[in-house]
Amino acid sequence: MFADYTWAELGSIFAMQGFAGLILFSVLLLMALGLAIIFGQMGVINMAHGEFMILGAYITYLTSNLFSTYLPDLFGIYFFIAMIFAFIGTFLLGSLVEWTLIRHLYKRPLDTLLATWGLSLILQQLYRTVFGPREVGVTLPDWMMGSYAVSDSIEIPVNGMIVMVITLVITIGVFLFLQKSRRGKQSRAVVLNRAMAGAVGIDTARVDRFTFALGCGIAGIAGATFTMIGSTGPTSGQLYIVDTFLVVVFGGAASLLGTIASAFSISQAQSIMEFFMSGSMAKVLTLLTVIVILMLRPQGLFSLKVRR
Amino acid sequence: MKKEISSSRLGTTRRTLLKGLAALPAAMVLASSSYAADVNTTGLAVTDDTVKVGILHSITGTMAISETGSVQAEKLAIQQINDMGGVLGRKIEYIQEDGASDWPTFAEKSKKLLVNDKVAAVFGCWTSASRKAALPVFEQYNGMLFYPTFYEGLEQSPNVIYTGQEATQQILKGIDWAKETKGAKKFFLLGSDYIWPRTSNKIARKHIEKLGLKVVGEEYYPLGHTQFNSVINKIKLKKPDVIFTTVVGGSNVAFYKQLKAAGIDLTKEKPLVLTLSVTEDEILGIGGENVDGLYASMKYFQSLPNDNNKKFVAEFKKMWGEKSVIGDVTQAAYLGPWIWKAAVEKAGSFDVDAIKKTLPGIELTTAPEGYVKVHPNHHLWSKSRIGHAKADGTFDVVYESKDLIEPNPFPKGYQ
Amino acid sequence: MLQSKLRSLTPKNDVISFLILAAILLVALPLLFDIFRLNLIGKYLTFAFVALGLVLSWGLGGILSLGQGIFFGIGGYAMAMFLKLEASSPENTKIQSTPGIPDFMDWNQLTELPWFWEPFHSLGFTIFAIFALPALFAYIIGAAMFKRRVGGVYFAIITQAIAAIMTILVIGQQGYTGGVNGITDLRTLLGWDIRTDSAKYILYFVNSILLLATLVVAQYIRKSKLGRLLVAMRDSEDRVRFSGYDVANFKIFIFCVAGVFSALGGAMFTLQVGFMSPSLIGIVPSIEMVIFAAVGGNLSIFGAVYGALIVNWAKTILSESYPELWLFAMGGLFIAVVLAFPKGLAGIYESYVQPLLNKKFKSTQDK
Amino acid sequence: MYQQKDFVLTIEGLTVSFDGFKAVNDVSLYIEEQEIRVIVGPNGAGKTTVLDLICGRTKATEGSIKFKGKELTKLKEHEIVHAGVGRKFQNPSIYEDLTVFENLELSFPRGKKVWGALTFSRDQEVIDKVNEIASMIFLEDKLDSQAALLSHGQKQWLEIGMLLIQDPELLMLDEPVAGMSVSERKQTAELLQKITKDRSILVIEHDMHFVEEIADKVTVLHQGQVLSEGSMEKVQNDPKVIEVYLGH
Repeated sequence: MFADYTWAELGSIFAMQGFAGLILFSVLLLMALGLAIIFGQMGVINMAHGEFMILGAYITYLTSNLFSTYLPDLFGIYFFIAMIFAFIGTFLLGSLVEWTLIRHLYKRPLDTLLATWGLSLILQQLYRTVFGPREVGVTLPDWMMGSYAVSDSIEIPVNGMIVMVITLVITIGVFLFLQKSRRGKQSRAVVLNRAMAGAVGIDTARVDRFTFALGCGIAGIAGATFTMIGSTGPTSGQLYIVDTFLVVVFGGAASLLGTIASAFSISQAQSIMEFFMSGSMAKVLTLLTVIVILMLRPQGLFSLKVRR
Repeated sequence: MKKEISSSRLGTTRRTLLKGLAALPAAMVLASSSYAADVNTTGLAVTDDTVKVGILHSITGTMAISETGSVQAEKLAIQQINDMGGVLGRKIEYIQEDGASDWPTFAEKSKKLLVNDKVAAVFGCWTSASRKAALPVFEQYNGMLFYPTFYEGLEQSPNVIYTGQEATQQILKGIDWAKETKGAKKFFLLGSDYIWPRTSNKIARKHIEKLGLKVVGEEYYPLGHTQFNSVINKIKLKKPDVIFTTVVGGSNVAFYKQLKAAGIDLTKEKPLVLTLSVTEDEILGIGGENVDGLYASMKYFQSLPNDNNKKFVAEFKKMWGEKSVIGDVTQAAYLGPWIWKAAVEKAGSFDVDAIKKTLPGIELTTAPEGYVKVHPNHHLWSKSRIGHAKADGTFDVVYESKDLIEPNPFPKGYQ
Repeated sequence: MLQSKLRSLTPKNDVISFLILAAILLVALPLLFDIFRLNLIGKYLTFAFVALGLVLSWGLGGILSLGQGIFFGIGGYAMAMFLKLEASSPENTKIQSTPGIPDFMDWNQLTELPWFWEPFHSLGFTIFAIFALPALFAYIIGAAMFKRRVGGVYFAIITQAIAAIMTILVIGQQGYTGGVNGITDLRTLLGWDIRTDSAKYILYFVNSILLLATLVVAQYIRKSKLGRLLVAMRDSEDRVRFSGYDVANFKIFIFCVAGVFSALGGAMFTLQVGFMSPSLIGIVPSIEMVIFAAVGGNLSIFGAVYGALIVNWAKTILSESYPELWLFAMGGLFIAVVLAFPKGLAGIYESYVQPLLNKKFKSTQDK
Repeated sequence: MYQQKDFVLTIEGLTVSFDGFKAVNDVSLYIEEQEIRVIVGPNGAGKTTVLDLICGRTKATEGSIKFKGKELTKLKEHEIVHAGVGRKFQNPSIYEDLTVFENLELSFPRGKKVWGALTFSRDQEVIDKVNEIASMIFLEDKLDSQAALLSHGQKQWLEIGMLLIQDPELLMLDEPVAGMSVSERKQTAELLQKITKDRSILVIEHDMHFVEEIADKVTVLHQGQVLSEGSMEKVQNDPKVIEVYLGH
């Protein structure tokens, strides 16, 4: 298939394809980060994760309307403010959901699965009622939608760069938060030993709420980011859920490093296969490979071998 | 007794009943209207001043995005018909059911509309899958379905009127145009992975090869797929003159945004992107700025300059708001009630068997798309048009076939 | 907790519940409803097969599969393939370029029947396949997962992913499967037109009787030592293992049983509805099937049947009158069942209705 | 020095490491027929891990475990049970949702395969055996009550009873008297003496009085290694043991 091309052409195509793989990696990782916190740290299966993402996207949509109506001069940078709003909005909804629903269900992971599925149906219908059944078009500043020409034949999409940068920042943020900050240490302590954490004076209920809300907030940021590459509609969130869970599970639920490795290997596998076969088959083969590996190594890519 | 063994037996009892009830008030109603029993020998839900029809689309689920416009158009047509005095002097009352984007539900609701509600006609279905599911129900209970979507063809049921274009009507002229006007030689076919894109691309490929041109790639992605960077790279590698796309739904949003971000500026037409599946409706979700310069091949665009259309667009916006837009399917859905009205009035009867006889040859001169005519194969004669998308989300019509194109759902040589 | 449940269902009670259900399915519903509604009820009942399987695997065994649609699909497609071949006789399909193969294959340029379709010319093989294929598939999934002690949440997510893969595959391979449209326009079973009203009556009764038989099998399994073992595994899997049981084998077995039940439901679905499509095997229908069992009470065999009936009935009624409310109601139902009624209808029945009934029943018996 | 056939259980060079940490390091143990052996040691000494290794719950990194000449390290858990090893867990691990009768019945050595469990019937043999064991573990009048309702001590007995009904040749008990009252301890000690007639018993216990009462021989584990072994008296006077227990 490559006979008709010069080496230079091939080189630039492969460079761009490698970059496409990196973008996919960032997308998967960003989707999975919030879930990795909620599922990995708390053991809660949040099937409404996609709907939280879409809430972030809708908030971005509303913010863009706000700016184009009232602050047209600042439209070029509205996106970053929208991301903050998206985080706050989903964080608040996350706290509310934790308080009304999730906190009754710790230690019953399969029940959190059913309840959050119910929640996702309700949110979908809510979006449909508020924003209408159609997808909404989120207008982005022009500078974000262009591409940057590295050479004559290599063009790097700007939105892909932005996704990668946001993912990098959020990942480092989450990592530092969990490892360094007081809140993060508390949250890890609660995960490791709830009773003991409670005994040494950590308000476990508050830590739980904060952790869950944080996961939702990150989903909101992811949703805002994906307005650059995907669609925003009441049911768009459902598209993400299987991929997201597979990334987290494949990585070994409790390990942030695992999530990163897993997002990386899945994205590379998929984008390489997509290049050589049809998109549908690439998707099937990728999912299948992940499942087969999970069957051989159920604990995921990264997990500590521990004394049971 | 509630139990019904067969529809025909019920029909008889119902008819006698209706005759008796209808006799008195009927004498006092419009002189033009005939007795309910005379225009309705099969027990349809027709009284002396009303007739019931069904509207069957997805209000919920993933397809609600696409089907909303059709519902609005059908309601508008029904209201306009009622304002003009109805059909055979009877006001149309519609019963709306939700197909919920779930194909068995379409079959179930079709049966409900035909068997329980006894509607005289149903305007509905959108995806091929929903139509395929509902079709046996319409054939079994002898109902009449007006189906608005452009679709893959390969079907011809006496119980369906296809008001959208079948694949050859939409594709062949589009490719001819790309060759003649744009000098296109190499095509890249891209679609969502299901029957309509696959069939469309099959027809397109045959036609491209017949014209002595070349297909340099053919790719399918699962419905709802949102990552197109790899295929965009493949496209760059193959350097086609035309990307011929049949991607549908939310995937479109992702595709055009990523295409733009990858530096493929549609206005430069290198390559040119020709779609069968992006109407004004879809552009709302994609964002006009992302499809500026896109070409679409279909029979209707909101910007068609004729008077019928101007009036239609104005009334549609009056009913559903200034911001609403009208796509190809929406217009086709609007035709449904009008064609049905014309057929009923020509037959002087609501009976499905009667309108089956009068439907072929029915003409509408008032259609927003211009003149249309029902072919004996139950599809419409219609024109082929190419629209050129602008950043404001509307299309400029850059090409219009001189004559009406004959519908050909089983195209010889393209299968 | 479960104990009280096991106690309360003494054999006598079981027989009475069984007779009541049989009377409802075989007498009351056919008398109350016309064939249109009855056919719908028959459709709902096909989901009760799945729910029964889930009661065994999830309720008793603690194995939550979010991919039961896969098995429903296997059964449904097997039946649909047989019926489609019968509907595609060379006379019926003479306008095709290759007569004698299903229409969708012809549209996809297939010129001969794929090899794996061939055996489905035989009804005997089809029925065998409806039992054997889901069992085999469940065995493969189960053996891979349970032997390695994958369970709970992981199992749920992996089965869900498998359901997603199946859907993409079926849709993508449309020349062989009918794609997104599914296999439609099924007409006759060994020459007997299944679309007529009388056939629908007969199919409804066949379906109900098959369901009752399945229910008896489920009840037998539950009452057997194997049923008690499953409960024991949920309490303390290690204890069971160190009492000399190969835990994985028992889980595989019950997962296979649940799979076969679902496939039966799928086959009956195809017969009654007249087509099969990928929209019934994906993630969403699979989760809905779980909710049928949850609403009925995931420990209650009878609850499964009532749960499937009631949720579907509510869905139909609500979506006829208030389409916008339907998702709110369904979502609320999920949350309510989990938060307020973890034992579902069966729990409500046990705590409120049964005491009342017991009283009444005694007084009538006294007369 | 030792003749292998004299021993029911022969453990040699047993080592297991978790990510480099050696929880059990080169442990050798020899247990005779009808012996009651008690393993003692401070927390984290690897006592429970040794039991886990024997019954197959954890796989050994190195070393061998021979039971009546059969290598156990390669067998699966249920195969080890069938070979004749029974194990009680630290926290009483019983089926709370089932009755005492059903708890015992499930351990009855018949119908252990899927098909057997499906066709299992509660015949007189089962009932007799369950009654016999129930009276042995002081629960004969609790047969119909739900296991969740038993006291902590009774749950411990029930779990021992569930092992007895399998009639194992080696019985491993992890802290059998934890949470028991004084009188219950006494009864348990009697019970152990009674059942050792047909089998060997390996016990982990912290309660030194109880250990003194039942042990034929004591093994002291410390940081995954055998620190001392012998009669209770000998071990108690071993300066290394005193150092570990009292030194800090």
